[in-house]
Formats: sequence, C-alpha cells, structure tokens
Amino acid sequence: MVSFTLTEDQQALTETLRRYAVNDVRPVAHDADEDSKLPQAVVQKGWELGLIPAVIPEELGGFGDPLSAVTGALAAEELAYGDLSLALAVLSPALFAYPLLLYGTAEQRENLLPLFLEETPAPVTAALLEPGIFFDAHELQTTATHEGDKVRLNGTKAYVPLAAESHWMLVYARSSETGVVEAYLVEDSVAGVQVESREKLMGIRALPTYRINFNDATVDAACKLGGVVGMDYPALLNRQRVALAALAVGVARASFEYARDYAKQRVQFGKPIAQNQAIAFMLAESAIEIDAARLMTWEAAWKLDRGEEATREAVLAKQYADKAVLFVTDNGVQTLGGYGFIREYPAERWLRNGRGFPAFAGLAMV
Amino acid sequence: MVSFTLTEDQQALTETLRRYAVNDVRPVAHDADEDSKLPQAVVQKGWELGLIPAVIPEELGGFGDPLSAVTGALAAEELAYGDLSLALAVLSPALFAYPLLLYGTAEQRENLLPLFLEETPAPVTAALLEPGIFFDAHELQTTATHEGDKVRLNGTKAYVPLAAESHWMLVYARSSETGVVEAYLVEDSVAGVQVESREKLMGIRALPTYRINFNDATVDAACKLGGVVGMDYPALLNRQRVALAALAVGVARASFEYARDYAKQRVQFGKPIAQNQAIAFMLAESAIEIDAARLMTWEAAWKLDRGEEATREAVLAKQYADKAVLFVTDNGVQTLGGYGFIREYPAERWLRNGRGFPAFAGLAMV
Amino acid sequence: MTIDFEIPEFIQQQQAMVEYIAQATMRPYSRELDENEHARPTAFIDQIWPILKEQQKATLRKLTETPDPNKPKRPSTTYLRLMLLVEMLSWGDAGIYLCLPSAALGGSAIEAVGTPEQKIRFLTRFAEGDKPVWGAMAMTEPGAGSDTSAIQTSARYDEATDEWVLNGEKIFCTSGGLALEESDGLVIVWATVDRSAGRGGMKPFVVEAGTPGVKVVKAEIKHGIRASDTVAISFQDARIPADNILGSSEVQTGAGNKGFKGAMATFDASRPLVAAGALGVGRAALEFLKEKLTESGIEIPYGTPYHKLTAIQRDVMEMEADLKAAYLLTLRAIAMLDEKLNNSLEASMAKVKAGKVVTRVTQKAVELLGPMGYSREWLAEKWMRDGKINSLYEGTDQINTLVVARRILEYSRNELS
Amino acid sequence: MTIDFEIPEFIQQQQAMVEYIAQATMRPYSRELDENEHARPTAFIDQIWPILKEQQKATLRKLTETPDPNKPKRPSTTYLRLMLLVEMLSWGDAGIYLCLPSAALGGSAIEAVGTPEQKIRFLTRFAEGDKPVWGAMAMTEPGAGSDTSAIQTSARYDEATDEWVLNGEKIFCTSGGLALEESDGLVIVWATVDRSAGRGGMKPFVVEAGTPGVKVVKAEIKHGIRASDTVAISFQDARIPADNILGSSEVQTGAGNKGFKGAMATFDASRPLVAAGALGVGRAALEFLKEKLTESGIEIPYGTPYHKLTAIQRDVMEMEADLKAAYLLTLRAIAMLDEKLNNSLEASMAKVKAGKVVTRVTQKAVELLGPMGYSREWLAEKWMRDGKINSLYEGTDQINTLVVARRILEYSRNELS
Repeated sequence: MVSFTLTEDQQALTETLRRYAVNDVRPVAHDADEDSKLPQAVVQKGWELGLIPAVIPEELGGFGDPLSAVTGALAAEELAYGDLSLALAVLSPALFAYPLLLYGTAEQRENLLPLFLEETPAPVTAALLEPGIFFDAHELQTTATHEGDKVRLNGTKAYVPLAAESHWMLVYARSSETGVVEAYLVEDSVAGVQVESREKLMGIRALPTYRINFNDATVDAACKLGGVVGMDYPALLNRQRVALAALAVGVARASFEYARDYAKQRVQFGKPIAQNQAIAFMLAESAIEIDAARLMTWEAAWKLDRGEEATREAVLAKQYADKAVLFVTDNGVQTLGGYGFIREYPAERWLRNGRGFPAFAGLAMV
Repeated sequence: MVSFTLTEDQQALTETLRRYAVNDVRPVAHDADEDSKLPQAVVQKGWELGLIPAVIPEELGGFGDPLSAVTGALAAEELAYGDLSLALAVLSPALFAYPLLLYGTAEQRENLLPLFLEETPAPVTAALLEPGIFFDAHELQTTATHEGDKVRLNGTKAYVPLAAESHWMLVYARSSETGVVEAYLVEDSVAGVQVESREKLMGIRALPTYRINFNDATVDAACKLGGVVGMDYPALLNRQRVALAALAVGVARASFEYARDYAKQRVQFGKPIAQNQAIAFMLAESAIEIDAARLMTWEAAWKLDRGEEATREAVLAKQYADKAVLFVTDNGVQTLGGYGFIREYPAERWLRNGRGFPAFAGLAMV
Repeated sequence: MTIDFEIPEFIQQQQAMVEYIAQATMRPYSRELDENEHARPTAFIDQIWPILKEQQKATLRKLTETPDPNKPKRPSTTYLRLMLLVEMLSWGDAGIYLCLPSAALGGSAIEAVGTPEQKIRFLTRFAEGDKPVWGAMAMTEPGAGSDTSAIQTSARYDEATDEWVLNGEKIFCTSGGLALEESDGLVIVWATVDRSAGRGGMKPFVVEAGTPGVKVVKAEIKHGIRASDTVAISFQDARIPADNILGSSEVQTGAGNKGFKGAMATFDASRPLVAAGALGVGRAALEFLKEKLTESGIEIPYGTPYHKLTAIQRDVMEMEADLKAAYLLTLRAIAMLDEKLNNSLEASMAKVKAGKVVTRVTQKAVELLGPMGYSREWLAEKWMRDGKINSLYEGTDQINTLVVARRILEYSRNELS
Repeated sequence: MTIDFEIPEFIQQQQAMVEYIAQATMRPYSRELDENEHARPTAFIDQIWPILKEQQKATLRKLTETPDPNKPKRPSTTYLRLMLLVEMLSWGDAGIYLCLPSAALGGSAIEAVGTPEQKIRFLTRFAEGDKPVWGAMAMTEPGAGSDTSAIQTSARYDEATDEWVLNGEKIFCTSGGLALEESDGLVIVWATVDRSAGRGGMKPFVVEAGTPGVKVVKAEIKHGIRASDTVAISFQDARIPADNILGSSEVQTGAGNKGFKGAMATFDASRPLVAAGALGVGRAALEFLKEKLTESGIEIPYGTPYHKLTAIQRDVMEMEADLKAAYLLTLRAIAMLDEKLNNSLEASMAKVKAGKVVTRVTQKAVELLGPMGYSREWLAEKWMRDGKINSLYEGTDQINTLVVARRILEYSRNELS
C-alpha cells in the first residue's frame, strides 16, 4: 500500500534527531570546520541517542529493533541537516556494527557487538575507499591472501574515518586467489597496519580521515566477516549508497532552508530578494530536487528492507542525490550573493561538503 | 588582430540574404512544412543569389571569389534564419560543388563546375550519412571496391537531399582494400543506384531526402574525387560541421527573436510576460547561447580559412551549436506557452528542425 | 502507516489489462493518427467505452448513494488507480488517451461542486448507452492563458426565461469537438457573471451538446498529441438553463469563492494526473531506446563506476533517474489525494518535474537514436512531440514553478507574481 | 576589418612571460596561502611590482601628455593585453592575482573621471618607489549589495575646513587592507552627498592611506581566493580634502549624472576582465584534469562520434566547449572596449557565462578527479572554491543576467526589475 507516512517510532526518532541537529550540532559546526576538530561532547551526545544499541539483539544486551534502511535513511538525513562531519562521526560505528550484525558469525557477533553497548562511542571504523582518481568497489586494489589459517592484507585505503583512534576496523579486500571481495575484522595492534597522517579535504574538515597502509598485515582467517559464508557485498554497497544519498539530502535541505529564510529577509531594491522570480525559482527548483532525491533514497531503502535486489534503485538514488546536493548547495551560495562566499555564513560549508559526495564511498551505512 | 567585424562584402551579403530570408522564405515556410514541398520559385530565387557561382574560378566562368568558410557560415546562418528546409535546399549544390572545387582534378573541375553556372539550381547532391542509430563518418559501411579502372559501390545511404531529382551525386565510401574514405562522382544513370522512396522526418519536412541503395553500382575509377591524390576528408568533415553549426545558429536566432517579440507583446496579469524574470531570464540565456555558438562557429571557420587543422574547433562548435539550438528553440516554445504547441505559430517548427542537428551529417557544406 | 511503495495487487492486475489495450488498440494506430491529424481513434474508443461506462456507473452510484456508516472504510486508492491508468494509456499513446470517452475534467468539476441532482442529470450519460460520450473543460481564452482572471466570456442571467446567456470564445478545449459535435456530451465553461469582480465573478457552467449558439469554430493543428481533439468554441447568445451553473451564482471573493476555489482544487487532482501522462510518454521513449540499444549490444551496468561508463550508458542512467524522480513525486502527490490531504505544493512539484523530465528524456531519446530517432519511421520523434505538451498545459512549467515557489516561501499571489 | 581571432605576436610574447611569473611566483605558493589565509603573496608582489611600476609610469605619461595629432594611430589593444594578462595570472592563482600592486578598479575610476591634477596626484604613487602600492574600490555595504542606490555612507561638505566628512561602513573591499594599512595607497569610496537624491547623490571620493577616522575593521574569511585581501572599512568623521571628489559634487540625475554613469561604465570594462579571471581558473582546472587523465591513459578523441565516447571524454569535451564559449564571449566584449564601442550587453553576457562556466568546470573537475579531486593535496578543490567568486562579485550571475535581459528586451530598470 503506497504511503509516505513515517511510523510513530520513526516520527519520534526524527524529531529527536532534528532537535539534536539544531540545538547541539549547528552551534558548533562552524568552529568544528574551522578548527578541523570534532567537538567530542557533541559526538558523545550523538552516541547517547542510541542509534546502534537499538538494533543490537536483545540477547546481547541491545534493544532488538530490526535494522531498517528506511529508518537509517531518515536518521542520516536529520543528522546531516545538522552537519555532515558530525553526522559521519556519529554514524561511523555503524560502518563496523551493521556488517557485523548482518553477516557476522555467531562468534564474531558475540565477541564484538558488545562494543556498541558501551557508554562511549565504539572505537571502530571501516576501510573501503582507495586512493587515486578512480575507484571501483568491485576491483579493489587491496588484496587478501589466504595462507593456511592466516590472511595477509596488502594495499592502501583512503578516507578512513577516525582511523587513528579506532581499535577495530573492517577492511574490505579482494581475494588474490578468487577475486571475490571479502571484509576482515582487523585490530589496530596488528603488525603491518600503518595509519598515515590525517587527510586534508575540501570539506568534512571536522572529521578526521586517514590513509592506511596494509603491508603484509596478517590476521587469523577467522577474522573474515561471516566466516565461510562471507557477506553479501552488493547489499552492503547498496546500504552505503542509501546512507550517503540520505546524508546528501540532509545537507541539501540545510542549505535550502537557510537560503529560503535568507531570501525572505534580505531586502534589496526595496523588497525581499525572494520576491524576484530569479531567486524564487532557484529556491523552488531546489525544493523539488531535494524531495525527489529523498523519495528515491526512500524507495531504495524500502527495497533493501524487503530484502530485494536494490542495486538499480540505490545507484540511481545515489547519483541523483550527488547531483541534487551540488545543485542545491550551489544555489544556496548564489542566493546569499557575496555573503555566500564568506565562511561566517554556513552556505559555503554546505557547498564544500555537498561537492564531496561523488567521491565518498563507504563512509556511511544504513 | 582580434576583430568581430564583417568585411564590407560580407556585410552586403548577409543583408541581401537576410532580406531574402525575411521577405521570400518566411512567408512560405509554414506551408512548405505542412505540404512537405519545396516552393520552387523561392528555391530558384535563392539560387539566383549566386552563392556558388561567386566561388567558381573566373577561368571557368565564375566570379573567382575565394571559398571562405567564414563567409559560408555567415550565409548559412542567414538562410536558416529564414527556414532550415529551404536553407538546406538552396545550399545543397555546395555539397557537390565545394569538394569538387577544393579537391577535383583539373578535368573533373572543368567538366562539372560549369553545372553551377546555369540559371537553375545544379541538379546535384551528396551522400554521406548512413541509416541506423549510430553513424561514424570514419567507419562508413558503404564500400568502394576497385577492380581495374572500375569501382564498385555497395551500401546504403540516408538523408540524401534532393536525390530523386539529382543527376550527379558525390558518394562517400570506404575503400574495401585500404579502409580509406574516398568520394566518387556518380551519375544518376549508373546501374545499381537505387533511390528509394522519400524519407519522413520529424522536421525539415519541406526538404525531400532519400535513402539510396548502391548495389554493385559501377563507375570509372576516374570518378574518384581528386584522382590519385584524393581529397582531404577530415577537412571536408570540418566544413560540414561548420556549415551545420551555422545553420543551427540561424534556427536558434529565428526562434529567439520571435519569442522575444512575442513576450514583449503578450500581456498576462496586466503586463507583458517579458517583464517576468522567469521569461526574461530564459530569453537572456538564449541570447547568450546563440552568441556563444556563433562565435565558436566563426572561430572554427576562421581556422579552416587559414588552412589550419580545425577538427577540435569544428567538433566543439558543432556540439555546442547542437545543444544551443535545442535549448533556445525549446525555450522559444516554452515562452509561447500553449501557442508554442500550435503549428500556426513557427516556434514548434523551429524546435522540430532544431532537434535534428545531432543527426544531420553531411547535409551542408561551407 | 509506514513508508511503502508497493502497488496493490489489484491495481497491478488492472495495469496488465490496460497494457494489453494499449498494445492492441493504441500503438498500432499511433503513427497513422499522427499523420492524419483529425481522424479519430475508433479502435481504442470502441474497446474502452464499455469498460469505462461500467466504471462510471459504479462511480455515479457511489456519488449518489448515502454512505453506509457501518461499512468498514478501506484506504482509498482511487487516484492511485487513476494515476497508473493514465500512465499506461499515455505509454500507449498520449494523443489517443486524451480521446478517452469520459466526463474527464468536466466530470471532476461536477463531482466537486455539483448538487446531487446535477450529478445525476449530467453524469448519467457517461455511464450508459451504446455510443461513447465525452465531457470537456473550457477555460482558456485568447487573452486569458495563465491569467484566468482575464477571462472575457460572460454569463448574463435572463430573468424572463430563467436562463444564462453565454457570450465569448474559448480555445484549447480538449475533446471539445467530441463532446459537442460527435456525442451527446457536455462542456464545463468558465464565464464571468461580473467582469468587475475578477476571479470572484468567475463561475462554471454546464453547456450540453446541441445548445444553440454554441459552435466549434476550429480544430487546432498541433506539434504533438495530434490524435487529441483540441478545439476553439464560440458562444453567441448561447442559452442554458438557470440550474446549469455549478455552485452558487453569487459573486464571492477570497475564501468564500467556492466556485473558483473548486476550479483550483481540481488542479490539485489534475496536475498529478497530467504528470502521470508525462511519465507514460517518457517511459515509452526510454523503453524503446533501451530496446534498440540492447539490439546494438549496449546494456546499462548499474553498479559500474562512472569512469567505466560510456557517454550513452551515463545518459540512459540519468534519464532513468529523472523519470524515477518524477514518478515518485507524482506518486506522493497522488497518495496525498487518496488520503485527502492538501497537496497543492506536491501536485505542482510533480507536474513541473514530470513536464521537464518528459521533455528532456524524449528529446534525448531522439538524439541517441541518431538518424533513426529523427525519422517518422519510428515513434521516438512522435513521443518527443507528444511529451512537450506536458510542459505547456495545465499550467506551463513556469506557472507551476511559481506555485511551488509561493508555497515554499509562504507568499501570496501579490507577494510573488 | 574582418573576422579574426589572431592574438598579436607581442601579446603572445607577453603571455609567455606572464606564464613564467605564474609558474615561479604563484603556483608554488597557492596551497600555502590558501591554508594561511591572511598571509601575503610576497614572492609574487616583489616580482611583479618593478614591472608593473614601469607600465603604470607609461600609462600615466600617456594620460597626462597631449596626444601628438601627427602620430599615426594604431588600433588599440590595451584591453586585449589586459584580458590575457588577467587570464594568465588567474590561471596562476586567482587569489594571488587579486593582490596585484596597482591602482586596480580605483585607478580605472580616476582615469575615467579624474581631472589632470587628480590623475597626477593620485596615480603617481603607483608608478614609482621601492615599495608596492595598492588602490581599491569601496562600494558594497551591508545593506547595499546589488542595490547600490541603498548606499548609506555619507559625505558631508564642511565649509569651515573645505573638507568632505565621510561616515559609514564599507564591506567586501578587495585589497582594502593593502591599500590603507600596508602601503601608501588609496581607496575610492562611494558615498552619498544627499540621501534623498538616490543614485543622483552618489559620488566617488578618494581616501588616502593614513586618513584619520578610516579604519580597516575586519578581514573576511572566505570560501576561496583566500590570498586576496577582502576587508570591511569604517569611516568615522573621516576628513578628506575638498578636491578628493571625483567629478562634480552637484546632485545630478539621469544622463547628467556623470559620477554614477562613470561608475557604471567601469563595469563595462571590469566585467569582461572579471570574466577573464574566471577563464584562467577554469583553464587551470581543465588542463590539470586532462593531464591527470592522460596519465591514466585517457585522451580526448575529438572526431569520434558520440556513441564511441566514454562518459568522461564527453564531459571533458563539454567542459572545453563551455570554456571556449566563455572565452570567445569575453574576447568579443574586450575587442569592443578596444574599439571604444558600447559593450554593456556583451560585457554582462561574458561575465555571466564565464561565471557559470568556471563554476561548472571546476566543480566537474573535482568530481572527475574522484577522491583526489576532493583532497587538498591537489589544487583542483581550491580552483573550485576560487572559481565560485566569479558568479558572485562584480554583479552576481542573476544581476548580470538581468542586465542582459534588459538590453535584449530594451527594457528600463523600471520595466524589468
């Protein structure tokens, strides 16, 4: 039955997250960006919202809610509406937790899921993206070579969030024998894992991301996510596409709402600039693109939740959202005119953050 | 020295052509399109403007002007400003004449150039394009097989203007031995040349175009344009690109000017619709795209006239003009609102004609 | 409730049937009816009339019977069903679809503001008889396009005969000829009872076929949807019974102006349905394009990164994404209608997006199909011409963008014009 | 005259030299100056000042000497030279370029409407001395962006001291700090002598460094062109000599208002030059992108038909075409300036096109370069941030489109606002 209405739980959740985004995140977002520093108290508060414990099974001490991509998309949008760096930081434990929850062996789950029931954010991350100008998730350069009950990892990963402070990371690598991509649960103490210096990016400056070198980093074969069965990699790729699309919608909405309010209040030639069709149409087109991108994201998420093949929907939603967020945030800057170029106003930050989405892969997960 | 000023001769020529376009062509364009019929008197008058005799060498009885791509582009724009079907018809003898003039052997020129000094349009055409959804001018499917002093042509051509009434046609074919594309001067009486029934297209409906089958059509090897030396095929491709780009600019300008005047005169909500920024901006953007496309066309033509390699410029000009004419003619329809959809108004014809340019290849030449 | 995109089973079944009708009675005639502009799609009309008549009978019954308060209420899917019907029929042929023998927009107006007596008197004809009947809506005038307040057609009340006397000219009336001259149909005519009152004086009147003084003066020749009957109608002292007015005859303004508001409210329903029509044309073009590309060995690899795509693959994915965006915006506007929520914003969003998308998708399809795309041998070029209407009627893209802008900015018509 | 795109030999030679300067004194410092926002590009300034000083000396000589009527007139190439200079320097680094030690826009205003005495008094400093000197223009105010008629900064004439007294605040003043605090420079300040007179009361005043009551109150932190010095300046009873006004002090309106017209006329020169700056940034990004693609084995095959192109090849060709379009529109506006033709329409066309193109080209370059394009390791992301200014200053894209629209529609400011 076609419906665009949130469940009561989803409604309550989005309201909570919106309050957090507006009251906690927005006030610190500018300084966080300028200082390239995550405000730990706000991240901590984000952790305490309990997004991940909610989906940990009851028998392991969680709340046992089903893991829903739709709910995840709703949450991601609200968090990114606050700030993208902080959203990615708050959501980063999911990069490890959700694949583990979905595909981990009983042992892996029992051992590691309790990490996500602590009072502070679980010190985990995941490494998918690789450096260079082109990235193909199906042809990873990082390799995993099985030798007996050991696996050697070799290669370089990029854009790994919070790597320097993570004790565990999920590393995606291509089997040098079969070519199949698998994920490995790797501890930071493993020899041959080298976290390089922090990356400098155009946007998401508050979020520390790193390159990591794997130089014959050797782990037990038992660290392979899901054991013999492994994982459903295409599904995970779709989950990260949906997450990123939802985050893009959140960034776009932030920019749009700000520009809309600015245009209504900024007077030039004796009237609010919003009363010029040129500005009003720009805003209207932004509004349409945001809604379209959101609906596409929801549809892909809905298919994921039904367990259906969702690659087409997820890919198109991600591509559409990539374009939409650039269109909308660029319009946002344009609406503010000269002020759009000044960093005291948030519009330019949303443009910098918004432009990053086509490059982001594996930075979030629903 | 950078300049955008026409020579006096060019100025006089464009004024003459504009008068012809406005006074002779425009009044018949609608009926010509509806009836799918060229008004012969107007085509005859176009021929009498003497564009081609002007560039025939004096010793052959012409006026001996140099063949200038810039002048050709100026002329093409003005003619298309009148109507695209008629412009293509009036310019069609050039499809045969210019390659002959540029690359014909002395004998070919002496034999055939006098055709273009007659009082009625020379009954000639050229066949480059081939049917199907993809066309690659460098990988023609039509082949030429040399056997002694004969050449056998095989293949199918499409969009050949005025083929049914032509006595001579220039046929482009790929050598089945070397893969090199050559052109052949072919008489309509040659056995194995089969002009099929007239094509039905979305636009340029007044211009009769045809498919032609070549079924072991055999001509003397001496019919190869330029004899042993052959022709400069890349340069000819660029000449047709420039011609088509210039025609696109003409169509776009026709649509733009009509929409501009309409918008200033059509009153809704108590004022001319041009006073709405939404309409005014659409017109302003159209004006910019037209000027940009024209300047790119001129630059490519200028390079051709200097004898320089102009592929990059010609290709980019053609691509840009293809997009510009669609943008502008679609805006033209949009500006007219409901009237834009009615065939009594010319806006929709310009859109139908304008959309054709990416498909047109070899339909005009400067 | 929860976010859900599932189309109910019974509507999916309907779709299969409608697709069959489209394949059998629309597509084979598309080209022929495009080339012979004012011919009628008889195969389609004959096939669909008996089905439609039954549906209209059911609708009429529902409209006139008092609802049983004890009957359990199911969530309505009326508009969803309609949306997908329109989408599929437009996929078949947008011009032929518009010749659907039904009360159409005229019916919506009667359903929205007519009295029970009027509903029976005017709508019964669409629910019975051997011959198809058409309804139409006449709003636009030469001087009144987007600006409906400029309508000049007048309705004067003649006390002597208890009649309204209509004078004026209407243009761009869809199926007006079918309604007035080729069936025992009717046209809803918007006319002013008081020119000085602007929108407050505008009222809808029901004009039936055969009314003296009413004349179809012209059938338009059009860019696309040539199978659709688009006419100009003149009214010269055309007399209709006093109770052929829909709603009150009093001049009202603002919130009290239910006649005009009623007309505007029908836009909230009609715009998403026009959008649905656009989606159908766009899908036809895209499917055909993909079919031809597949024949040339080109498939669309969704999971492949950008740097490994060809220009055409990328174009097709963008076309698909655009079409999906327009589809989902339309679906939302429609779902809101079924839930009886105000959807003015969403309706205009869907309309403008679908109009732009079908324009772009069909224009691109023509381009990507090369010399064949531009040829009248195939239907791609026709879909491009058909598609364009969606950016022009039921409010141009500009007008609908303006509506969206006013809603998001919370501006009145005066604040943003 | 004939249509010709040939850049004269001597300008091509100049370009080679400027490119060398850009390579040596701009590119190596681009990243560092971007990261350390309010640092100065001393390498560039030190290198360019002696050259510029000599040029400015020659210009000044020409401005003050009576022209020899017997000297044969060559067609002017002043603006063409300038356009290509600006393009190449912006290719080097758009932020650093803006720190060019020169009279800049302030100089243009003095040249345009200053008396011979004023030209010598104000411009000599840019033509001599060991230390670089900057000029600047202060127009924008918090409440007066596009709407210059809303300027609040006032100039009151004090008869007692024969001085003008300035009060108010200016923002977004490029090189204002360099002009007022880091050199013996000057700023042209637009102020009103009569608020009730609107534009008629607006006059340009020359404010020199060291004037009491003039204070640089803020250096902006910006999205891009961070090496450029953008400041806010406050004027508190700042007193300047009576003859520091440029043009007449009378309140004039319409055609007689030469002061305001003069300011507007400088837009006709400055807009194509801003466009030239945009072109340089766009070219930097495109060249870099193509270089990186070549390293990955991707070339751009111009003569290849669409169906054989990859998505990236197509994108690059589109970027090139767009950049060429913007270049040619700019070249035309510039050629008209050199021919002393009115180019308001063409200047705004060039400006808006170049602004949009540099925005699109640099944003696309970042995208096509993937994770590295978004990284501050390379300059692509910086060019995207630098490029965006061109859609915002010297009239936003919207304002310039409005100017174009007015010109093509032959509408006044009142008819189309």
